[in-house]
Amino acid sequence: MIPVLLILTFIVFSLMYLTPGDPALMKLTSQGTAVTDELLAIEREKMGLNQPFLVRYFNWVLGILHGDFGVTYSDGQPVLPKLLNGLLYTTILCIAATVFSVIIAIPLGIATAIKKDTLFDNIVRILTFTGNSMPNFLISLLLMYFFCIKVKIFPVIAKASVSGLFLPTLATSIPMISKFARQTRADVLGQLGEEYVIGMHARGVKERVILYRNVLHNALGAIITIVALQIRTLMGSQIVVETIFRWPGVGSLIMNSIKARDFPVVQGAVLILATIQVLVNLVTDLSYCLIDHRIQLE
Amino acid sequence: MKKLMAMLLTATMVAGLAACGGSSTATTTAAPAAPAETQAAAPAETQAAAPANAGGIFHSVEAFPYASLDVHKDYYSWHTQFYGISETLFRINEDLSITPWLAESIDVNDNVATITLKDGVCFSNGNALTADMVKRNIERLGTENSRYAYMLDWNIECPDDKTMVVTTEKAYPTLINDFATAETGIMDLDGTEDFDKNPICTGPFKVKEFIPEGDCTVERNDNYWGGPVNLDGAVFYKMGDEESKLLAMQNGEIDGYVDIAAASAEIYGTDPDSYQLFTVPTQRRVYAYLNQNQLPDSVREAIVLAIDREQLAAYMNGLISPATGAYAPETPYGKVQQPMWDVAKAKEILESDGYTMGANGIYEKDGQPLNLTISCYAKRSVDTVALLMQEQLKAAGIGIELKIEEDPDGTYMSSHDYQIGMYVSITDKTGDPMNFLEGTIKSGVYMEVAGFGNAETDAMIDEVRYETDANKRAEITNAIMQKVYDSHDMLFIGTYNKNSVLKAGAVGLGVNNPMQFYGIDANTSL
Amino acid sequence: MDDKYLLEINNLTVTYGQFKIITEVSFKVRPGEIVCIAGESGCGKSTLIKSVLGLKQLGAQITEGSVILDGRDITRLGVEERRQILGTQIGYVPQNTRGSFNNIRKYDVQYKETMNAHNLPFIREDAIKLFKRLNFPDTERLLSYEPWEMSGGMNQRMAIALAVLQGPKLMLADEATSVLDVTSQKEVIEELAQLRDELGWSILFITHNLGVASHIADRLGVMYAGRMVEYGDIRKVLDDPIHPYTRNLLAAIPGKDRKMPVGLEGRPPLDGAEWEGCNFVPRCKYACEECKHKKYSLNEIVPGHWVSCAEGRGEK
Amino acid sequence: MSKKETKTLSRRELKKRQLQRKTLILTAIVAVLLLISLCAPMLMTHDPYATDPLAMKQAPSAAHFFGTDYLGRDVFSRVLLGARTSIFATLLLVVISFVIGSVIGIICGYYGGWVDNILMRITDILLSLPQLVLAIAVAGIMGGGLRNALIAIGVTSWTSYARLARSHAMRIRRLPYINSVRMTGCGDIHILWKHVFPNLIGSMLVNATLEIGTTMLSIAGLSFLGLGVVPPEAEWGSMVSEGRAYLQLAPWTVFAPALAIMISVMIFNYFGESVCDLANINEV
Repeated sequence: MIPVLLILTFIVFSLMYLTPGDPALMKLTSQGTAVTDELLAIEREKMGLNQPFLVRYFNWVLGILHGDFGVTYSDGQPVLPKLLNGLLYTTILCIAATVFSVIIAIPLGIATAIKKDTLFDNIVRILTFTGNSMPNFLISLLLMYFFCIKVKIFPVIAKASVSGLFLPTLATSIPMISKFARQTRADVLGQLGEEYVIGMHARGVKERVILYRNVLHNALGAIITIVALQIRTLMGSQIVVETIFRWPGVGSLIMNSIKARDFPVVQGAVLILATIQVLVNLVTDLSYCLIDHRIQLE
Repeated sequence: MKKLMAMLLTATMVAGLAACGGSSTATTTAAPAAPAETQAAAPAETQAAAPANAGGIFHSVEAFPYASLDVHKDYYSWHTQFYGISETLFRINEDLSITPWLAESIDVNDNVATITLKDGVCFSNGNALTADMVKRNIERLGTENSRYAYMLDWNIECPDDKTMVVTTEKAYPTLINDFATAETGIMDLDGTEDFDKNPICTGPFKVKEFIPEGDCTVERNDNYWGGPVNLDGAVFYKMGDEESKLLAMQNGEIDGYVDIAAASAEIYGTDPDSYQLFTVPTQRRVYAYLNQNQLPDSVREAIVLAIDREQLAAYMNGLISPATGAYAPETPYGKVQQPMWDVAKAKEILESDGYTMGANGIYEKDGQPLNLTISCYAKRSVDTVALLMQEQLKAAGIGIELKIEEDPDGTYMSSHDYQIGMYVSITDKTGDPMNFLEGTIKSGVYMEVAGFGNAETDAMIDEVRYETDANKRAEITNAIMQKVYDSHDMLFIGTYNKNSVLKAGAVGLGVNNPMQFYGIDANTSL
Repeated sequence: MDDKYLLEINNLTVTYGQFKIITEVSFKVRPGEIVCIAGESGCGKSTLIKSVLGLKQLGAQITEGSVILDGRDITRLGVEERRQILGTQIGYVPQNTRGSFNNIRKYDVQYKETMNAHNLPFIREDAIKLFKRLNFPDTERLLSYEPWEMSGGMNQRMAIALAVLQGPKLMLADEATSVLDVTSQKEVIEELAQLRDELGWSILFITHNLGVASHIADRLGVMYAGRMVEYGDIRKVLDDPIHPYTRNLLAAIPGKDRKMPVGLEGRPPLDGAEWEGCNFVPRCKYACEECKHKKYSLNEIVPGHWVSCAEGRGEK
Repeated sequence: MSKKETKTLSRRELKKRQLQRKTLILTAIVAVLLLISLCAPMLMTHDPYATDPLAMKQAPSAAHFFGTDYLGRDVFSRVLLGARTSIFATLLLVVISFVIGSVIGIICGYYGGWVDNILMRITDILLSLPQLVLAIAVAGIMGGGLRNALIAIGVTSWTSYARLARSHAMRIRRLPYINSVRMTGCGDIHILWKHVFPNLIGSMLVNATLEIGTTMLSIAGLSFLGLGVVPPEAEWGSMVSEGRAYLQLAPWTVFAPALAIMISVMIFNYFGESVCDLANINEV
């Protein structure tokens, strides 16, 4: 677990280092005004950019071990609180979107699997393609246009409250619902072909029980994998939704610091996101065993 | 020498003598002899000041709110002043004239400047503004902000509460401009507990609630020295996305905002009775460097002649207006401009230099087709400008390929490895040419990437630096620019406009002021 | 309808898609009686069972005739009504040993599920007592295992045990022992016989293995290409087969007299059920012109012994 | 097929015949789609790069089937031209990551042990790497353009297939008949290819065909930052993000490419599903 995080942060550190663009220069010219070499030198000194590459990396790692994520280049504020505050909101949105998608997509997937190749199945199929091939900024804007302008339930300028959570969750969920529904349908179809389904029917077991407690249970393995994979893309693709719906998540902070080559913020963010990712992977592997005891705990 | 350079550059970054041409009354520059005119007490917002409807909360947006409101740090003052919290000794008006604000007047005598403060100016917590407090503010700015470290070398004394005497090493013509920059906003250093969240300043509004990198709410400063404040308060929502601003405006949730995108401007334009559109050219210009070391002179000259700026700007519907020089032709130092669009002449020049028209409409010389690359980047629609240039240059027989970089400074601006390099920067900040001359024309400076720099122009630039007579400064600047244009090292394309929108009936928000850091004030109304 | 029969199949015709699989099959099963249906694969015996079960998913549809269970016509039941009788009235043991239970969920959860489906209480002790009675191994912890941990035979026996708890009257065994090795086969068959004696089940046992049939069945039906060609008491049909196909089938049992039997050339016609006349004509020694048009009918030549054709009776 | 002929087929044969016909039709449709994108230059009504100040943001009309965009370029021709870059680039990327991902996933799922551990740790690292950092680094080091954008996306996109394949492989490895097949002396390769792969192809294909849409959109995300496609080159994803600002003024500039993406995803998905149904039929 730890080596993974270390290797990852080293890769990111070297990637950022290799990328052209000098953070000091970017900060000083952020308003487009000219800058002298002295100023650049002072700023570089302040940012510690003059130290050799490895020294800077080890200083950063040492800092992390003491729980000190360092200070951002852009405004000298400590990195950790900034990240954690944003991360809290992003995680809330992620969980809300995932739960919302799962609640809608799983039954949809099962229904389309049962009613295979009927009109309902084709309509859902077309909807999922639409949901899946529209960029999230288009979905967000259309949702905002509908809910805030046409139907006026929500204000365009949302507050970071529960009501402000609804639209971003919906916008994030639409592509996810498409993915989950398709995946559930494919896996449930696979399971429906199994003999035991008929065996259970022959025993008079209720349809609902067969579907949700058995067919779905067996198909859960692949579905959980897809859900876990979505969590990763979620962390990355939140930026657009968060910006449009003013959700104070960490997405825009990460995006801007990558563009401004704000190393400490990017490193800190990657470390935290990676830890979450590895935990999520661990949980999914564990869940495989819970579902299918044949898979021993490797 | 280095320290001097730093001092000159940062000074000009904001400096700008008020010698704007015929537009405003002959407000003299800070010529040593005549002291600047004293303006009326209230800040001279040239709009009709009578507020249509009093009171109310003004809702606007801020795309990239900073993490703190500390006036002296980084560029935070651009927001504190926009939010009507902080004020500076002098103020830059819409016609780039500089008039006293907190100060009463300034009297410059060679390298000694005596500034007297207005009477009755006080902070929002009631404490009176004293010359000593101004001095301490300047010192704090020098220590907190590396761009103003040169101010620490000034010798400032305060003989009494109302006057401050600033002595500089040598004559410093742009002192008044320095004191007109937002960074020199004045804070009550004793009365402020939290500089980041609630700086106590002299402005018409004070901070009610501030979320770092989030929304900022200000309320009326009841004991504002400059008379009655019309608005009850204002809210600046954090909104990074252009389309959401448009929807919020259409939904009536915000009353106006600045820097609107071209597309939004078009939409607002279709509904004149509910939206007021404002366009004012700023000092930010988009231009192309033509690399002297990689392109022969004839090709560079042909490129300059091949660009039709009118048609190009037509595509940008209001974002950019055509510019044929580093400075606006109205400015005294902008008299010299680049030649106008003339494709025939461009082809003539190429043909006279041995280029023959190839099969696919591209010129060739000894077998080599004239295929060049434009290096550009995706911010401020620079890539769209490059795209349109590609079209026009192809019509002139020059094949073009686009090379998009994620960030210019890290790539072709530092490596100088480009043929045509697009760039955007502020040329004559606050009406003074120095900023561009020293930032881009002087040899060896960061933005001097086209190989133009030579000793002769450097000497002329130094001359401009210390010349206090505005007309003389303009004359030398024109001569310099003539040399730049003759070298065909740079192709000026357009000036960015500051497009703003206000709800019908609303007034203010600094929509006519080219500067970015003038927003709401006592007269702003809904 | 006299109610002394538990199951009556009258003139049953079943189609799959647009193909007729079995036609005009009729026979009756008394309570407590084990009826075996034998025949080559593809003769429609599994379809017969599936039509009795009547599950839509199986695809077989009854177009004519009726299935009467304990006096009640269950040919065209609503889904919910059918669900109620499946399990509590009709038990089912599939051919595929992994076909009864979900492979990766514990037995007791699946038992509980099934019992709750009919709001029957699930008491572990009763189940364990039953396991002991049916001399299952390791009865105490049996319920906590999962099907994949058990052998095929054990799975079948667990399925039968679960059926016992549900208390059906009729058990349908669709080649329940075909895939098993001989020992498990014996266990399953003895278990069924024991349950028939104790609980008075009637069992409709489908097999292609006449050895198994002779051991357990009271009556034997022989099907060919979708038709019941011979039906009667097991002893009568085995000792004195009348229909040419049955005689040939019995001759095909190896090992009775050490001599490799004479096989029957060709294969039953897939669409045999659609023919008007006798569909054994292509392979029947005694086939004549008239056979092709003779209307199929099953008639009782000897009491308790029905045949559709008595040609060449007595010959070996 | 006449009624007589169908009689002789068994039920499963018939269903398989139907599926084969369906797959054939869908392969034809996919071929047509690829053909259109290949010979787009012939079908184009206008020069996709020619800007025209007079015809900016015109509604769809006889002259311009899909109207014109904010620079007066014909959207219809750009969608056609964009088809080539979008479909082939994305298809290439999805197929490559699908193959790499499935192979690694199967190996991890099937063998387990230290092989699984190492490969999975590598996928964890790549999964946690923010795509944006990678994209900017690749663009910075190797320059912008579609090829490098695809590389940036490709480096991490195979990991999702790997994890999915792994979860399936772990399930399939436990199937009873796998042991029996192994008992008959088949080598692992044979088992993997003949039994494990066909079993998980179904679910994977469904995911892969969906990824086509997502990949196109991630190219759009990169173009939005100036990393992906170099204008004026037409690519559906970047056309959608370019048209974003003009959603109210000229919605067709956004909906035309978005529709194109949707239709191609739908075609590939139908195709993917019918192939997987066919694969399941053979296996069951």
